[in-house]
Amino acid sequence: MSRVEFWQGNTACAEGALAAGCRFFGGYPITPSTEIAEHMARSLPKAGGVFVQMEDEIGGIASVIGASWAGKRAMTATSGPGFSLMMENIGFALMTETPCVIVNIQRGGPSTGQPTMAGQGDMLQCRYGSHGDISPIALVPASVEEMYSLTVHAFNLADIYRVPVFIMADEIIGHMRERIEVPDKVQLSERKPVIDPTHPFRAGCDLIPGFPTFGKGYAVHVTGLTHDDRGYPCTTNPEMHEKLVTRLFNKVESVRDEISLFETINTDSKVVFISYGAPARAVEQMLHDHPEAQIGHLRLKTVWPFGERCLSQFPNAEVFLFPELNLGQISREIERHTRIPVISIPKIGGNLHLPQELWEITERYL
Amino acid sequence: MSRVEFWQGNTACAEGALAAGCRFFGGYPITPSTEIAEHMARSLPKAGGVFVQMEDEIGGIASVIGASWAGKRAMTATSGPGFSLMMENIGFALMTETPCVIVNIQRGGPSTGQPTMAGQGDMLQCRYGSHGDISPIALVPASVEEMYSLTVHAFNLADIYRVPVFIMADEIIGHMRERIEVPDKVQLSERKPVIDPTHPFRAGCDLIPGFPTFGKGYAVHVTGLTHDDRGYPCTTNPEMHEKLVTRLFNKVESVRDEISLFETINTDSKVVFISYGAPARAVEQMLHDHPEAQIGHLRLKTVWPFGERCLSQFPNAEVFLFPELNLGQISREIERHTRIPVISIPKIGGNLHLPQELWEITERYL
Amino acid sequence: MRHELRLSGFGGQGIMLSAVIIGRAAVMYDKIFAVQTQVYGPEARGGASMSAVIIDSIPILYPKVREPDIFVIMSEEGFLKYGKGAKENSMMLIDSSLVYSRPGTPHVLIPATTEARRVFKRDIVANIVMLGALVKVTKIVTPDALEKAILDSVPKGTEELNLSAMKLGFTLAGG
Amino acid sequence: MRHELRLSGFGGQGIMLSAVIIGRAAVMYDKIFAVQTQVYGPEARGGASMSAVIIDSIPILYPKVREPDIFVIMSEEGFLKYGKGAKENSMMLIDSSLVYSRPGTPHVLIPATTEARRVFKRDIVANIVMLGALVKVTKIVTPDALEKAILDSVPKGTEELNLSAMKLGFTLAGG
Amino acid sequence: MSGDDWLRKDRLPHIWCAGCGNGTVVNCTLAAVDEIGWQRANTVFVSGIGCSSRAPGYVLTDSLHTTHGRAIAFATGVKLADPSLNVVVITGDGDLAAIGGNHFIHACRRNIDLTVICMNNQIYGMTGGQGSPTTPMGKLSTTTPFGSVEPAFDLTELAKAAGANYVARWTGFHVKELTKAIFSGLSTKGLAFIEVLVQCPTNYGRRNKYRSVTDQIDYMKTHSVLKQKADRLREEGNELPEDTIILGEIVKRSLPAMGVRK
Amino acid sequence: MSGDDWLRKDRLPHIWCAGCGNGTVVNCTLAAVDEIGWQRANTVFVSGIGCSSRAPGYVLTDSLHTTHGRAIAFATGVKLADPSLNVVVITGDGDLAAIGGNHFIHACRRNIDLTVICMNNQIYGMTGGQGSPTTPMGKLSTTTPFGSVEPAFDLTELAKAAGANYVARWTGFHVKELTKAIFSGLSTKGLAFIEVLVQCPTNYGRRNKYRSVTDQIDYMKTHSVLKQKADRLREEGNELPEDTIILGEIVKRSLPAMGVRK
Amino acid sequence: MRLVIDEVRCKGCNLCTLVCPYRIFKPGTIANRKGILVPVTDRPERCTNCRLQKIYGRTLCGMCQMICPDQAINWVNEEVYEPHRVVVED
Amino acid sequence: MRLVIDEVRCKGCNLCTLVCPYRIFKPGTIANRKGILVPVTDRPERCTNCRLQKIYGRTLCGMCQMICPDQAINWVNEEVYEPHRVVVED
Ligand SMILES: Cc1ncc(C[n+]2csc(CCOP(=O)(O)OP(=O)(O)O)c2C)c(N)n1
Ligand SMILES: Cc1ncc(C[n+]2csc(CCOP(=O)(O)OP(=O)(O)O)c2C)c(N)n1
Ligand code: SF4
Ligand code: SF4
Ligand code: SF4
Ligand code: SF4
Ligand code: SF4
Ligand code: SF4
Ligand SMILES: [Mg+2]
Ligand SMILES: [Mg+2]
Repeated sequence: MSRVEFWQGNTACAEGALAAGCRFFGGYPITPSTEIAEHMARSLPKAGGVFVQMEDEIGGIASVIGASWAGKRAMTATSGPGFSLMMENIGFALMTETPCVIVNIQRGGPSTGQPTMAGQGDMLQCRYGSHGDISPIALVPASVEEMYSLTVHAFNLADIYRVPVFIMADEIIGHMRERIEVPDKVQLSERKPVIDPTHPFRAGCDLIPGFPTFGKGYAVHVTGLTHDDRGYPCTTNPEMHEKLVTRLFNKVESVRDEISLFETINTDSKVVFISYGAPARAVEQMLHDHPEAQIGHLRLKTVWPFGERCLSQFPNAEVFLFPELNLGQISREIERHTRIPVISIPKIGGNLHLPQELWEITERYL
Repeated sequence: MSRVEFWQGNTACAEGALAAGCRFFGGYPITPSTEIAEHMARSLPKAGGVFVQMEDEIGGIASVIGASWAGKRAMTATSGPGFSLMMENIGFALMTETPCVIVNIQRGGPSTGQPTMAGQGDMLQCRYGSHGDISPIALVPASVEEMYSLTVHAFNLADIYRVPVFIMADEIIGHMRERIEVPDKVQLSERKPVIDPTHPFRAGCDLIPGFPTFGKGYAVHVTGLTHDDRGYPCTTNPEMHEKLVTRLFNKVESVRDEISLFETINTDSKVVFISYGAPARAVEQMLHDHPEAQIGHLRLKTVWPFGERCLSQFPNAEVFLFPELNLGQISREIERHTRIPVISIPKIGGNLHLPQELWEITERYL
Repeated sequence: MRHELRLSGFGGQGIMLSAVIIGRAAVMYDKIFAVQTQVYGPEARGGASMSAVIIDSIPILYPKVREPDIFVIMSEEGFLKYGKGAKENSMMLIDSSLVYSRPGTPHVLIPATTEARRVFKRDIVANIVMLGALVKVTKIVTPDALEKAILDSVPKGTEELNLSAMKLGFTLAGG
Repeated sequence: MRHELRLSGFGGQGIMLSAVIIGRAAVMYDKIFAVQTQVYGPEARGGASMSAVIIDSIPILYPKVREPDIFVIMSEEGFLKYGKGAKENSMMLIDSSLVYSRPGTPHVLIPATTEARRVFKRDIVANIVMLGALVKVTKIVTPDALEKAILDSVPKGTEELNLSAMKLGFTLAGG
Repeated sequence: MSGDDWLRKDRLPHIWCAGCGNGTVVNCTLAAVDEIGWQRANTVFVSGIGCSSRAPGYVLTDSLHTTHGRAIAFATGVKLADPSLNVVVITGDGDLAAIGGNHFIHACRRNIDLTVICMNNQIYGMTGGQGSPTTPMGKLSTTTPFGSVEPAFDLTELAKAAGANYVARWTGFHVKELTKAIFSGLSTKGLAFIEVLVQCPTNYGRRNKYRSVTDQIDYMKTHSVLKQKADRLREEGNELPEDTIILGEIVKRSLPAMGVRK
Repeated sequence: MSGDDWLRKDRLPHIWCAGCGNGTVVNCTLAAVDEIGWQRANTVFVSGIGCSSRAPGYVLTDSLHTTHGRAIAFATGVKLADPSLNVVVITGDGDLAAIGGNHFIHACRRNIDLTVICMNNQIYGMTGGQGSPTTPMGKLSTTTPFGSVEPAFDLTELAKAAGANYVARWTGFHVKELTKAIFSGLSTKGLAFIEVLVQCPTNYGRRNKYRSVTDQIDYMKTHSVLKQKADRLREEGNELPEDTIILGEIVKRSLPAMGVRK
Repeated sequence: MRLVIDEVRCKGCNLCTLVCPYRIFKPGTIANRKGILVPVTDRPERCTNCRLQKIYGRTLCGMCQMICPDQAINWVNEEVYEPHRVVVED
Repeated sequence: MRLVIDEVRCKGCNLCTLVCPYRIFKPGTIANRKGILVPVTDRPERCTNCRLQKIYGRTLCGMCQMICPDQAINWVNEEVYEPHRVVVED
């Protein structure tokens, strides 16, 4: 069962979080993500949860991590400048394996840039923005419906893999209103139980340790320092560091093909578009307007970890065309994985690629 | 003329800054960069400059940007956690084209990680860590001597291109002491003069506008918002944003081969090492220990912008071997530019690759 | 049946709300598809606010309005910024109480603000008057759907007022 | 002539300073090459501190000590952590006042701390005593260079004391 | 008023809403700056992000519109690097006291020679009306839809406890007094902090049942008491109503200061 | 002392230097926590980064060792998400008042039900002795080689101005009084802030001519005055020497608080 | 001196109507092209600024100008309108 | 009850020597293997804690234990040494 709504993307994101059992929101207002906070401020108290507007984004993500350890599904939402401020504590969440969801409704950067215009300029930042070697998960919704469903999914991934999961939407998807079928119930995962309480950070062969929620008697020590299986600092032992950080990296990277979600159209095409977020809508429109051309389309719903398997879905591909609302960020990643030319179609400033514009570029390759 | 000293890398960095005319340091202590701040605290007052220990790294970089607009050559120094905190204001410096130098003495990350151990885990962060599309300059010293000379160079590049320039050293180079020949005089560049005071942000064909120092009557408005040539906000005009951000990006990217510094050895080799920072010393030792093997070596002194021309110095290369103190960060960039296999030799935890270890790997490819 | 609708006026007139009501009417009650977008941005405060709705019987892929065929214009600046370039065979509804210019393209004049003030002593419902007129003229959604969507969207206690405004719009548009 | 030297003791003994003095002596006065490194890390506080120096007549490429051939050990923990695995043909200088263990490899016992206390009433110069002994035994730098480097490095007003300590070291090492 | 010469006239009208109090504070600030005789060429305005922080963009001097909350830290760099510059920071309650609270108290502690003017509209105006650290308890905002449950800061008390040399509070209605207070602030060696309560009809007033701008001004008029009087009343054992706005000079002293021109 | 049961004995000896006052504060804290009857399973210790912030790593409860300066923000999340947990924050002067100053004043403003214990050694111990916002003027550190020129914070005044319900100051010598103050803090609904002056022989004492730990303790003993006495002396018109350390309860009140267990 | 409201700048907030001791500003009733009701001035010659500024060489009163958040109130020198000035000074 | 200094934990700071009203702790003179001068106890049976804790069932004095930053001072129950206890209780 489901019901139809006419929601804004940001509303759908907040409602998805609530449906996923999110009961803590800590954040700081910033355009164009603010509607998420505002929706949570209204809804969480009614759902028995807690909304807190912190003094800044650093505090926002800190409170979310704290709440997660207290056993709550917890999230924050922000945009570029706030995202930049969160980078240190995002690293802490990765190092301490704290499940949480961080929504970035991307606007035009760098700096304060264009607060009300759409961009996808933070796609590499979410991968590389915190110091040290990290590997988070990032999802990219392209519709109001996906703002809902991918948010639910983000909470599940966060709990399963014990990592921060990013929703890397853009202002267009966050602010537009459209039809959404809201399911009555969503599927929820749980955090793994602790196996060996004396070694709470010891992981099995899935590389993921159980979660020792605060208040349950585990007396767990959680630190952002390099730590051993007990959670105790051990900062000058190279082997221990290598073991820990490699595990943190691999627990996500080794299952990247499982985590990575994508949709394909016309997989036997020679000309293949790759896209995510709002530009995917332009590509879809173009494909719709030119059914005769049989153009391929790979729409990414997960960008990080990047599961290169998605590229092999297009065995005949001779060129990848990749419109992004940035100067070609994920195109750079694709270039690493293929010998086929990757043509970046960058667009910044807030406008979305026009289907017509994409068609004109396509024609050159047909 | 020159004199010989036995200096720590961090001392050489601070002395390089002083020689380059740096007269403002704003920062916040963090291992393993603190010696730079401490040296500046002692030396700047004597040189007629100002040292200020700010309340955090955000304030540190902010004060440096402010000082730069007040006409001073200005710098800060930090390590991973502090670097993460600076990301927002680094974006501001890029957007407002503020010359400044930011030193990151890299330690083991992510998070608080290993405060006293060496790492190179922030190499992609310095490129992608701030939101939006940015293109800063990053230099990587591999000796105490280069801690000095590249710091001087960093100030020159910052002033010439009006960008923040990073010194991405590592704990090993920052903390080790070795012989350095200190020149009596260093070559200094200047900021370009303002051409059209009514359009202070209008750039010529080099894409770099002149610098309207505060207090000189320009009445310049400096904003991190998207702005026009006068410096006035104009945040909803896509064309203006595109023009601005593309210029900021291209003023560095279009001259990347000029900016990029590197050293080559045995350019006709089939097996070629690429390295930067401390691992370069391991590679050099290995080459020294095995002169018969005629192994190639490309040592990067500039990593960003990445000038791919350096790769073509090795026309016979069949494999690139790339030891880094991270999980293979710059290797990822190399993969974009070549079809030759790039073998990443990652090492994390604080130890430096052993020459012997590198040799064993090399042997597989000889 | 794709229609691209653009609404413009100044801040406080309820332009955004109007767009949402139309979208809601289409999606929730006419069971078709709609996408609503709008211009944010501080510049919109003093100047012209703009919102857009696409309506279609099939799912909407491209979410941005490319060439509107229907306009609702409620301020002079809104006309200059968002209405002037209207394409030939488009239809424009103009609040003639506030907009002085007229396009060379088909248009209908609705003195919404004056009439709202006269009839209800409340300028604020002028946008609903315009909506009534819009639906009457263009039939992009059914009057029934419009009514339900208005009832969903307006503050408690103002339902009657707003429905009367809608009906006034029907009337002014010659209904 | 490459030598790899490792010094260890506990915090406050001046292990780091010793290493710097040796490096300085080599580079600034003997005009050869040296690289000095050390272990930072909070664990070093209570436990053993360690510093290392490489000395060579040609530029030093690899900056880390791989297999030290000379040791200066000034605490029991330092011995256990950094001295125990000394390679066969290495030389170890041991402050016999503080270190109980003895290696199976060549070593010289210098009661540096006891003698520093006895002669100067200042434990703190034990490290300089050890340096004197080190140079006497291994000749990695010239005594002249050592003397100059010590004068460069010690606090004003303590020059005489430190030079006497150095000479005491020479003597204790059989000079 | 020759304060007018200090305006970037080519940028007017400004982006502030009709009736927004920010413009009034700009008038008073420029009048004071003009009166004290500062030159445009050696005066710098610095701000963060927010409606209020747009002010320097309308002032015809070197002006630095920085990142949210960081204005004072940038200004610290400007002032220390060149103490011959006169530096004024314009900020909002969110910019200064939410995200920027730390730079604020540290600048007060250092007592650095800046004048900090906070346009306190008790709300985040720019982002559409979220609660701020100065939103009074019980008041409505988009993030306090059931009334704020967090106590509000008294910014002047904070500035005082942190060490500022000059601290005052006025409202956007008290234009003469405000101008004088800013003048005193500019003359003070060390940190001067002037809090100005201003109306934000769009995002605060509207939600908190002020039907018009003038209503809100009326409220400020009728609920404010001069500090001297408030002190006297309290000494006499009277309790002031919770929502009393205390106006006037809160502190004036000459503790050691940093960055003062030599 | 059964506070001993609260220790992670497998991690002792701890990393603190000989004579460092931090260990003493841990003793007093655990004694108070034990006395008030909290259970290990529902008590959480939170800290930032610094020597002082290592304390939770030695306490056998759930413990969250966070990023530099952010302890209180993390603790806010823990406490609001599950008010049935008792949350104690242990922090240093740098952690709390330099980088973490904003979270500190905001927690005081919100008056959130935490107990914050600051081990104030007036220096950055962990990073080797840089000046902190509480380093007294004129004192030496590696970044104030010519003596600090910046005024120092009075942390208790800040906490008070920001709105905390309980504020006290003691030293690492006054173990009984400190234990009592922490006990009062734990009992307080709302934010309790206890500042403890502690000796850092390695990085503060050594540079500022305290020849031994006991010298520094002596200094604290001889330069401190009880608040009541200080108030009385001041009322009588006496000026207290600049370097007087005021000890005791600075504030105890019951303003509205957040996150209190229901 | 003559009192003028700059229609380009005025946003119709009516703050000027609140502060003038002579009640020289009255809320406007007719919207201009931007939809703004610019106040109308009622016998502005009563304004102390208009009357005495030239004589004393400094701003008198000036409350309306000071509070006008849109920098819309100004006095213009009317050198060319000498007679006017005389009238105003009546 | 018997007063013990845990040599593994003690770092020789001498704070205990400062606070004991009975001057039971004296600065150590011989360094242990870690180079630490652990204080020596001088007739610890004079300690109020040793003497009366068992009787009153609560900590008496305890200043040394409380101030010892290294958690090195403890009282151990000596069930096996019954006679000792009697002596101490003298
Ligand atoms: C790091 C960061 N976080 C959030 C924002 C979004 N933001 C812009 S202005 C503002 C609040 C401004 O409030 P205030 O300082 O009171 O100014 P006002 O608009 O009320 O004058 C916020 C949260 C931002 N620009 N940067
Ligand atoms: C973001 C960040 N900046 C700087 C540091 C380095 N750092 C670690 S501890 C510390 C100071 C600690 O001072 P304080 O809180 O007083 O603790 P203490 O060591 O004196 O007990 C600093 C600056 C860090 N870890 N993270
Ligand atoms: S939103 Fe409020 S503060 Fe911002 S300009 Fe409008 S009235 Fe002023
Ligand atoms: S450095 Fe200072 S604060 Fe840190 S452990 Fe040592 S004595 Fe304590
Ligand atoms: S105060 Fe200024 S903006 Fe407001 S109505 Fe009067 S003239 Fe117009
Ligand atoms: S200057 Fe004074 S008297 Fe003249 S119009 Fe303005 S408020 Fe009225
Ligand atoms: S106080 Fe504790 S650590 Fe210090 S000397 Fe006494 S027993 Fe040892
Ligand atoms: S408990 Fe008291 S009396 Fe007993 S040894 Fe300790 S300080 Fe002395
Ligand atoms: Mg505000
Ligand atoms: Mg400290």
